[in-house]
Amino acid sequence: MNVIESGLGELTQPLDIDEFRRWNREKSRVLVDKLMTEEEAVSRFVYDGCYLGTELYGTVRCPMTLVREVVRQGKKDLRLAGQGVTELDLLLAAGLVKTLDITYIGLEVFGTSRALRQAVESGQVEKVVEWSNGGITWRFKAASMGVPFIPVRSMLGTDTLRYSSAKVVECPFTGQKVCLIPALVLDVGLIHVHQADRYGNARIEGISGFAFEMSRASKRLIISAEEIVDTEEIRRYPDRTIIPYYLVDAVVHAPFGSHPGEMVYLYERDEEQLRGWVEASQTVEGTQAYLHKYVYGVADHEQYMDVVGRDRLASLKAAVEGR
Amino acid sequence: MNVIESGLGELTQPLDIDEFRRWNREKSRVLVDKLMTEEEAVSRFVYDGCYLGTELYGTVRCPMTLVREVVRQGKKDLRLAGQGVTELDLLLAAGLVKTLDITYIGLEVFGTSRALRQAVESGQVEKVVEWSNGGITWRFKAASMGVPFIPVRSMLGTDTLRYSSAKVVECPFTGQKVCLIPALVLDVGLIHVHQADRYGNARIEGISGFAFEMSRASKRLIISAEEIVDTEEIRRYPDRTIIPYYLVDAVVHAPFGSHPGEMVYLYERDEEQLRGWVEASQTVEGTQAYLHKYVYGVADHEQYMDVVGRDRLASLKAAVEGR
Amino acid sequence: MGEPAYNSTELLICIAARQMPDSVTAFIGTGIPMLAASLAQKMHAPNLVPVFEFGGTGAQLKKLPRAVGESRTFYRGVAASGICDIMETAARGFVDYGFLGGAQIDPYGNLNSTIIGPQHHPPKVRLPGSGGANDVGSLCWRNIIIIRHDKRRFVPQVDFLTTPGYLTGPGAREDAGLPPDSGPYRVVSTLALLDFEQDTKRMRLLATNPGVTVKQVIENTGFELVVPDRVGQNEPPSAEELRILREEVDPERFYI
Amino acid sequence: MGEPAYNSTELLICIAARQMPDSVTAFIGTGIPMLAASLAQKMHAPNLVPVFEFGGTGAQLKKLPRAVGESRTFYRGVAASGICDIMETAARGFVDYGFLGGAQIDPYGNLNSTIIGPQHHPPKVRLPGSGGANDVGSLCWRNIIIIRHDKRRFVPQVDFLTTPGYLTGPGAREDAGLPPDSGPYRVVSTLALLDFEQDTKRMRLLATNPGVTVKQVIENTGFELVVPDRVGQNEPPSAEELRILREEVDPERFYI
Repeated sequence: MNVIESGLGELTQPLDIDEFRRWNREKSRVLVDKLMTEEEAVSRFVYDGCYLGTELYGTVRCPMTLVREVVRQGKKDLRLAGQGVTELDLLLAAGLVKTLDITYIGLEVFGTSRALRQAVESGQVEKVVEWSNGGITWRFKAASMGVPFIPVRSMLGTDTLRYSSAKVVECPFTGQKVCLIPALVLDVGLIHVHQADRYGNARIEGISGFAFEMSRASKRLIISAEEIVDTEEIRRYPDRTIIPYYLVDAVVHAPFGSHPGEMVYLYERDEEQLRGWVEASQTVEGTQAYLHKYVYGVADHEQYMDVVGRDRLASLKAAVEGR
Repeated sequence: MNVIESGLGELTQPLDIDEFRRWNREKSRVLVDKLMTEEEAVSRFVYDGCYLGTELYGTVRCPMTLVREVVRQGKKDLRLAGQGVTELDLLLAAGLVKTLDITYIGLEVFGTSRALRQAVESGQVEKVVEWSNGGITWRFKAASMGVPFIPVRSMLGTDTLRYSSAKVVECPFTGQKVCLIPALVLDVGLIHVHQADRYGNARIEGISGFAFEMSRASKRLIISAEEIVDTEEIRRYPDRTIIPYYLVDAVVHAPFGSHPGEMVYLYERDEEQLRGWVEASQTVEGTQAYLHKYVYGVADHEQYMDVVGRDRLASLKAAVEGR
Repeated sequence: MGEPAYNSTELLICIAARQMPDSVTAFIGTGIPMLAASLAQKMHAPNLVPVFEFGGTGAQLKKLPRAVGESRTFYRGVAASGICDIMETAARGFVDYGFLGGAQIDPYGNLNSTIIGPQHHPPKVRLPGSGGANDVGSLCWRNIIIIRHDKRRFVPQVDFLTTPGYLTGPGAREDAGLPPDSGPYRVVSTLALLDFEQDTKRMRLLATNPGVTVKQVIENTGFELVVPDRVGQNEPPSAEELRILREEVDPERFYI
Repeated sequence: MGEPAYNSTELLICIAARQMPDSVTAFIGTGIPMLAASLAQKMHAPNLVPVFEFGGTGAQLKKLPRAVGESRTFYRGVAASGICDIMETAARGFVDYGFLGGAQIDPYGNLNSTIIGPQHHPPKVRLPGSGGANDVGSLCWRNIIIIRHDKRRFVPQVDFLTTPGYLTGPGAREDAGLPPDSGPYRVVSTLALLDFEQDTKRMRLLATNPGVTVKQVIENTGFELVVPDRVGQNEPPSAEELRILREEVDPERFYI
């Protein structure tokens, strides 16, 4: 294949679809109970140096309970696929990130991320490879399709491509230039959902972000769920399952698992705590104080909810708009 | 791009993604009432020589009311994407097909299709290009992604590829050989769904086949629906919309629109009539008699239901299994 | 008590069902594979996960599907998605077994279900085409081929290579770009059970069906079979297999 | 009666909103684009269809979204899918308008939101990165850039080309493989409204904001602007625009 341009960025995760096939061949096809605590899920499946990904984005349906547990356990040298606000900011602030396939890490309306600036400008994050949001999701999509790449018409002509690990080739059918996006297989994916059964069959309400693609691009997949439902319910409406159980390694019951972010139809985002993080993260001391209060200083998600305050959580639930 | 092998099959529909973009740019973004009769929908949007596609497959959620109308209006020289049982068999039997991108046309458990044999072996169908089921769907998927091709690991090493219009190249990331499947943009797509509003926002229950991909790969899209629902219902559950209105050109209300096939949760398939077609299609006379009884001889879908018999239709409804 | 009477379809179903271990995923097409999967699920493989081309995953096969997309392919399943999801699940290596059929098979397990005759178009005889078979044959780990056994079907070279077996022999699948370690696993024919020799990837006789001799198998095969010194004998359908098949799998006698 | 008082954010929102005709689809990012789309929908463009990156289509923007994926991006929408569907909808040519911002812009409308300084890693200043901007800039038909106007931002060459404008000039987008006839359409800055000259694809002054002179615009631009003989003047926000903006679009004063 005649390559016109190759991005300078390294593949921070080696690309081997056949190895992914072999891995998937070994995964169990049996319905077994995977319900466990976040402590157990993270200690069993997340490891130093692994390539980690989270879904969704910003303050929306992020796997915050799982990410806080990763920080609590101090899993380090992480390679990350980055688009996020509060979730990746925590990992960066805690100094756990070694390489970054970045698309956007910022605090949206609250501005840029101090944690990102500190970690990247200091060189603490050793490698940074650039992508667009579409680009990184298409990487998951390629992996989910079991192919080494997919062509897109984005990123072309830019430094985003130049500092990515994408390539430009000529389409053999039309002669037009297309950008080839290499597949990204995660060692571990973390996804928070509305409902799951104890085997891992999972459902999401509202927009589905990139849960479909990322769940299928993960060698290990940890699901946290607002609600654990009976498999009978799953079998009654099989068309609502977005993640089938065989993809899943652990199921964690985590009501308010996206807090301080939101969960559509269930609870609103917690403006006060989000602003609290923005402020705290401006300084090293503030960052440490925040992490101590909400992560290191609490044993688990139950205690986290106590610290946040059950009344406050109830008020976020009450604030939800209808359909 | 260094091409290792090129399928001998012609692209029976020219491949031009930029032209597809220009076409889509002109489609209306406004919510306008598109409810019309099948007669109006087919006469306005289906034309002699157009490239036509149908979804789903076999005896399941096929757009039979729309296909019968195409036959009734005698739209000819059709180019078709083929996987089907009763729906494409009718078009072949009526002698309306000029070229065929085929994957499977047969009567499943009832055996091979006489209509296909006659039309292809006689040379009446002028060109036949081979694909796998995955292959033809990936063609729609490529178009739905707005790209000229996608790579897959199927069809490689076979005559199916040799007589397709796919190509084999070396992956520039891994060196492995992959099959590139060219995008297929339909002039007209026909899809039957459970529910739609009058603007075209549509829902499907149970498996979704390739409705997502094909709806997004069609320049014109005619939806027939078992039920017309209020847009209020669509807006309450936007995550259940599989086809958004702006893709749609016409909405036809067609209860039992998949008959003699089935519609999950609504009615069972009509074994008797299916077997009737299998038998009738063995001879020219039988075929003509069947077409006369169920297509040419009835004015519209309402009359079709009368001919089939309202009691029989009611019994198919009654036979449905629960969830 | 003598052995129970059975017909050849019932025998094929029983032998095919026995090839499937428990706790695997299997890509199920119309007809005999459906019955075999259902029989296996009710006999020795309660954790068998059927996967159907147009989106059904993990259905409980209480009633027999009559088509690959129909309601029963996801009845009480764990997921009902679409064809791309299923094919791509196979591409990712999640589908252990596939079932294939065809009008012709060659020594390497390549299959033809497209045309009969030397010319592609117009052909002497037009068959239905690949359907999902090429994808199944390309992407599943182990494929079981179910086919009537005679010289017209077991041919030295297929008229049209619709679905890949081992292509031209060892290494050929990998050379073509197909996923390593995948390919045909067993041939369940009306006369025998066969597999493919490790070194040559040529079809090998494993066991003959009840009442069938090795000689008969050889005579009805249009190419040279690998015949080992010891050839086994397939057990006829047991009374239990037949009871379940007739009373639970296909009580409406849609197929058998 | 004098003209109503307004702040610079309100002015940007009003001018951006006026660029959007009715009955178009618009890819909406966080912040000012959300307010502009909402204002347009309530003023002159009741059929404006907002499209949000992570899946929302056709939401009724009764309440203002605070993030690109949040509930309000599909509140009473016609569809709620995922990011691939939205990006690919843009790739197919279904998204008419996009909104972009950045830390730097060059004469061809190329944008930088990745780093400041000459070196990619480690950088002098790390910015958030492309996010969806590169996709929007690549795939939507017409892009509206909203940006503060000063010499640090309007530069001859961006430190990092995050999001494509017209790249190096006429034909360069097409040469790079980007879809024909797409690209930057307007720049709505704190000082002026600008577009791109047809022949050169260089930024051109269309109209100055209230109280701003052409000279001021030129002085605050770090490259040579195309300045036509006749430069218009943007109308200040009308009382009606301000009322809707303050009372209906952002009554919680989240942004303004």
